[in-house]
Amino acid sequence: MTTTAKPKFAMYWAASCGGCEIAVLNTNEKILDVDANFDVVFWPVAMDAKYKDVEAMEDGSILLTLFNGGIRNDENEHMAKLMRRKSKILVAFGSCATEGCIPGLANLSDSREMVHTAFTTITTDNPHEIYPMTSYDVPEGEIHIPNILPMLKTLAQVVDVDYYMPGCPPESAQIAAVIDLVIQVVQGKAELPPKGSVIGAGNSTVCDECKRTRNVKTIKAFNRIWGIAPEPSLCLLEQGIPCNGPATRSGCKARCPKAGAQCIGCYGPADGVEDYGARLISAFASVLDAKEPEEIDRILDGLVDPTGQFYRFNLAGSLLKAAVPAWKKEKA
Amino acid sequence: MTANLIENTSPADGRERIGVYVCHCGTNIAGVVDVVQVADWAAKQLKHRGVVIAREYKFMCSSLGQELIEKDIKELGLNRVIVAACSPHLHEKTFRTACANAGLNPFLCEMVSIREQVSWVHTDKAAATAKAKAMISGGVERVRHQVPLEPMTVPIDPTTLVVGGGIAGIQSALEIADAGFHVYLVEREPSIGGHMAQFDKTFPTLDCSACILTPKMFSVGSHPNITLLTWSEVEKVEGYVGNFTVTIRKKARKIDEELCTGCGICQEKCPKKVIDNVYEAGLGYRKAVYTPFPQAIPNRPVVDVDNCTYYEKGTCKACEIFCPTKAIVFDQQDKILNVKVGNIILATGYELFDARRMPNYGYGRLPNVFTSLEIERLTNAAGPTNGNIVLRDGKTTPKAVGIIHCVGSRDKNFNNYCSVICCMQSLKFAHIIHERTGATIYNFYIDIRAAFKDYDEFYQRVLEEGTLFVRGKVAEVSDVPRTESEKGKLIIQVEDTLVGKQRRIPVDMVVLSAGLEPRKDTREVAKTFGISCSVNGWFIEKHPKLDPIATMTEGIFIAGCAQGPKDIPASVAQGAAAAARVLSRIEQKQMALEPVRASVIEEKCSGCRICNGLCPFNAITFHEDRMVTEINPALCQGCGTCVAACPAGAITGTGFSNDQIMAQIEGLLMLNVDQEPVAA
Amino acid sequence: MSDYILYPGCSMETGARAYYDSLKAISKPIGLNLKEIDDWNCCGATEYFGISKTPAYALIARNLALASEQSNGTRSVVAPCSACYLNLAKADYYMREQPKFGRSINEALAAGKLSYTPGSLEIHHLLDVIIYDIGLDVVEKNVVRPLKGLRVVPYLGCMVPRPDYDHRWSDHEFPVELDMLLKTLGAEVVDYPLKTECCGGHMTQISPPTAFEMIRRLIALADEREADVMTTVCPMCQLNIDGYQGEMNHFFGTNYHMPILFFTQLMGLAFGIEPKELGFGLELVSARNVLDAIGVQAPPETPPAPPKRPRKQEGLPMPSPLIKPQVEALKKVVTK
Amino acid sequence: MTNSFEPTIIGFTCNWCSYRAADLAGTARIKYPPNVRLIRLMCSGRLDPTFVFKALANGADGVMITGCHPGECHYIEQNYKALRRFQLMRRTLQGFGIEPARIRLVWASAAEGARFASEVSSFIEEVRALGPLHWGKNDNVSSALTEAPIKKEEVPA
Repeated sequence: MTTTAKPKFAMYWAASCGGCEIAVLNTNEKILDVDANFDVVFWPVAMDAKYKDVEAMEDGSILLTLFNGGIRNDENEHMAKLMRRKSKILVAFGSCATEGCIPGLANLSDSREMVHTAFTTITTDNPHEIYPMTSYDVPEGEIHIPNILPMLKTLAQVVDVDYYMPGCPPESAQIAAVIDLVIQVVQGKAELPPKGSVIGAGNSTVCDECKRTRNVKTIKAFNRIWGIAPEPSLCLLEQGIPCNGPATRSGCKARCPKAGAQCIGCYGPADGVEDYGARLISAFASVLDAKEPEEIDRILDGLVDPTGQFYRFNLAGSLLKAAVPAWKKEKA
Repeated sequence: MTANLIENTSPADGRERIGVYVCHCGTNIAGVVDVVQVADWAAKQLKHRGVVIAREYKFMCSSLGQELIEKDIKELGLNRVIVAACSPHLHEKTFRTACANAGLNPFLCEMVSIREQVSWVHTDKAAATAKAKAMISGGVERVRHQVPLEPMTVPIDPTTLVVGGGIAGIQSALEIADAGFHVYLVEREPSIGGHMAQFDKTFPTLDCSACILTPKMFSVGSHPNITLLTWSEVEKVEGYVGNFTVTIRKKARKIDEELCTGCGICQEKCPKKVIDNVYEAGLGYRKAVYTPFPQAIPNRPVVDVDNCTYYEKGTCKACEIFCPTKAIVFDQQDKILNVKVGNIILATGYELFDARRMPNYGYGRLPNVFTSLEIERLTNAAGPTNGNIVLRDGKTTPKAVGIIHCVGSRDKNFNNYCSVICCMQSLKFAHIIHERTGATIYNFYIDIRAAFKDYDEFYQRVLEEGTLFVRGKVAEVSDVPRTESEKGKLIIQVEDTLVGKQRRIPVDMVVLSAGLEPRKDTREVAKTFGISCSVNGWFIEKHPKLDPIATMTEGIFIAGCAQGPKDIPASVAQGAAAAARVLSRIEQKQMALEPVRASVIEEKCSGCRICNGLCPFNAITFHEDRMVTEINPALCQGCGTCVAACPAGAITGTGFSNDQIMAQIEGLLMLNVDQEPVAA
Repeated sequence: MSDYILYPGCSMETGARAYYDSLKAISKPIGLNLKEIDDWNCCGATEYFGISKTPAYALIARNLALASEQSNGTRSVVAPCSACYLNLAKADYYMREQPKFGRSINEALAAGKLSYTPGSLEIHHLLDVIIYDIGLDVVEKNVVRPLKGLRVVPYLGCMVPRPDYDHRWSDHEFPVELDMLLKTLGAEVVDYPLKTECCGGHMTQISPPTAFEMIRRLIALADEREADVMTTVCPMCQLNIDGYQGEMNHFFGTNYHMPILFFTQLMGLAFGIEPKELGFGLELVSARNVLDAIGVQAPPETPPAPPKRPRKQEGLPMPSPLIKPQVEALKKVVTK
Repeated sequence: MTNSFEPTIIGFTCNWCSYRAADLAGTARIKYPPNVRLIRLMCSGRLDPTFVFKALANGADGVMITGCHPGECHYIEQNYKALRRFQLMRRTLQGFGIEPARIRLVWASAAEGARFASEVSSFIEEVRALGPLHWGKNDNVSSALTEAPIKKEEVPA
């Protein structure tokens, strides 16, 4: 790779909150290295650029694209395909792109219901129940807005992805490290990890970085974090607080448990895990301190909304991907 | 040591060369499943998934069938084999051996059960054929992800533990000891001998039970290779086949066994009489310090702490005062022994069905209703009545006696099974009671089961003695007379199914031939030794026909009534057989273990300790220093619970890995939506 | 307060009014809340079974259907009459165990816009409810006038403990529930081996001598064991032993006087409720001795029942079977 | 539901009890519908919820989990873990709008061939009544905005 012409860098946000961009900015000076080593060609949040400019670029001309956000509408899908075509290295950046994240939770309901909730419930002041239309005629001509897909998909479910970078958002330090790595590669000082691997994260789980003391586990009852005053140095799960740490990929330095809050699993599953939620279901259930069905139920009643507990970030990326309403959509 | 994974055979590299073999099993399979179609479907449709050859053959398990596989492995360089035939529980070994002969790691051979799970249970040929395809597709996917495994071998400790000092346990212990290996014989009661020691005569030969048993008991007591631990119980069993560590509680006898000479003076002098519910079946008395019976082995008494005056009031001490050797030790404590053994034989015996559970037969309510064990004591010359057969009043001799068979057995309200011994035992009672009292004997039976050597002859003999047989299940035993002649009698209400009418038969004494039941604590015992119980509560043997001696747990064998009701000859035979199995193990010195077990990938393990409490075999240990968990391959039994539980996916299970099962699921469902399989 | 759906059955307002009255009287103190099924019909304690199964069971199932319709939440149906209990339980059991049969019954019910899911209701006998749901402790709390020195025979008859589809009773031949209850009431329980023997049942209609012998046997034993009174859980038993005791005495030339009361009446007494409310005096074999034994003022004697009118022959004569010529004639008609 | 629908059931069996029960059903020639396809595990404790989700996601209409009776587990007590996972799984699946009845837990000892067969049959009937699940087969793009939005209460269960 020649260092004369700087390699091209792009970042795009699909269905996401923008937190990932903030995280990138949180790398502070590091961001200058990006500018120093790359020619930033497309980054809607940071600079003005038009889709057609990207379309005009020749395929594979962008070295690195950080793609965050899930695929919720056909615009997202179009851009995903476009960025894939134009970039050498496409990174699913952040939880949304890798596993669906919070927007993915909408997969628990029919997309039409989601639209209803968004436009005519308490969330919106919309007395005349006006809904957006995909196409609309204005004096200047017909304008289009993207259509919503029946369910949110992860980037990998739409296009081929080179690397995954989990986290909601990814830790800035980790981002910095990845940027360094890519620069090293560009300068020929380092090798890229094998395609499809997870970057900017550990390959064990949060417990690995959690300093709380742990014993042989048994769960007698589940508690909500505000329900009890957790003993500060003891494993939260052992105190009945449903902490997703044991199943969640390390890399965040166990921020939440350190702060006394249970891990909610934003770094997603560890290597080789097919279904994040299933791992937790299995783990939690295995250590319940009960043998009688009724007794088991009594304990499980303390675990409100198990689906949300286990799939908060991973729903779209899970084996089942979405709930029946979303699937059933076309059946009726 | 552990089952090792060979990395380069990961399925991704597409280098699998799979052979699929579909068995006709005569018409057993071919009669329902279109095996020919299945075979060439596999050849065509599964090619892209690595199938290079698919054959069907009349009997795959035949030597020709096996050669077929071996030939293909050599000539076509197969590295995976699928045999679609019967249940793996029948022929997995056969085909794996065949593969091994051809130089293929046996664990790269998988069986698909299209007989037990398809042809024998389905009738719709098309559907059955489709299912067979699906299952083969699943099998192929699974075997692609299978990796070569190497079994691990463990040494066998030559010492053996025998639990239970009844006739079966005695036999096992003697066989092994005579072969020159050491045996620990643990018995819960103060003496060995078991139920047989309580009996008077044994059917059908009517030779005296004690006379044939006591010599054996004696040789156990005096055998240099047998450590006899009576008044003791096994508390904990750790380890695995060849290397068990057993914790035994030796209950305090309150007697110094070294000093005691068994002179019996303490028993003589002890002022406290206690009803003997064990040996005398509640009919007789013993002292608070006692040996259950004169010929007890070891001939050392036990102080019954619950009834001894000293422990109640702190006074008396008669035994201590009179003991010539000062062997009484009131403050003696239980001893805990840890012994290392290689194999274990369980001969824990049975319990008598509690006849109180059938109130309509009146046991416990009507005084002159007796159980079989009580009669054994009544007829026994060494028993409470010196062998006089009398009613509860202790003097009246019965003129008419009714013996009811199958009490609690062959009865869906209690036990469905036949207790095997009751018929013969009842005939024995019929003979003895008639002989001693001249009473008229009625036998109330469902069927007479006298099916062993010389048994039926005995039945004939008893018939000729004029014993009356009424075929029918007794409805009730009542003391409510309807006629003058019934006054003061026990009336047996029964439908005589041969005559086809209801009868009321007045008798003086009723004998309930109560059935055999598993001991109350069988399930706990099973738990301690890591074996399982049948629905009826007997220990489950490895195979009902071909291996009634071993259990599912390596190194643990069962003998006698613990495995199911049986008579003395059968118990002796099984005891000896168990001993033989143990001896062959000892001679082998070491044995190979199934390589199906779990292991932890250290770098993935975050030490969350979820799995730590899950292993009942204590195979999981946690290293505080490195904060990682480790699994002891020898202790691991391969259940895979920890594999499924690990939240980080850091535990893998050989033989049943996630990859394999996930692949099998895919395979099974490929034919689900459209019949054509999609590319993997 | 535990709620139950009550299926009273035909006898409660007629033959066994004492049972119904006493039940009403005791249910409040022990917190038994009974809601009668609206528009219930015969429990099917008829020989109908012998003639045609489906209608016979549909008849019973209609009650269950109504019950589950009106249940609003409660799953337990309680039947004080043992025949009702048995039949309801039987219908539920067979519908449950033989799904095909269950469906056909439901088809029949569908005609009346009704349906019943087998197993959705629990059918209990009153005694079972009192012992196992309410609990003897509650009963004990209510005992203000223990039945001291009263020797009582616990008699259940055949239908309650057998065949016991749902395994509710301690034993089928010698259930101890009633004994336990009586002990709790402070009575002296007589050991009574015949507690589940037949009371004669319909035999009184078919072969009186047979029935009399059965009744005699029961009373004789009770008398022999110096019982003051028998108590029962079954209107049929009460009717037979009470109603036919006179005829039985006449038949055998004996002179037994063995009052038989419903267990609820004894409970009422022990609870200190007035005999009148408990239907005392309705029995034919006077139970004054019982009241005297525990020192309670007996209600005034009820005037003897008016003599029964002889039964009229009613209905049409049985159709005579077709005879050959008629058959031939029919054949012709058919073949035409 | 149309009776023509043939559900596909994936069954997980424990090597020691239920798989042998299936064998016994075979040797005893007890018939049951061919809709079930069995997978052998060493123990019901090996059952990973992932397997169940995988099966459903790949088109199974129901999943049957079988193991030794409580207290009779060949591995002492691992079937209790299976029981607990099963109960939590059902709760979680409800969140996915999947009827809990689509997964069934059955205890069957090696001796209960007949019971195994009848459980299979009844489960198949139950799933048949629920109708196809066909997870992942309705994933075609359509417009959420051009169709009338629906309120929660209208959402098909």
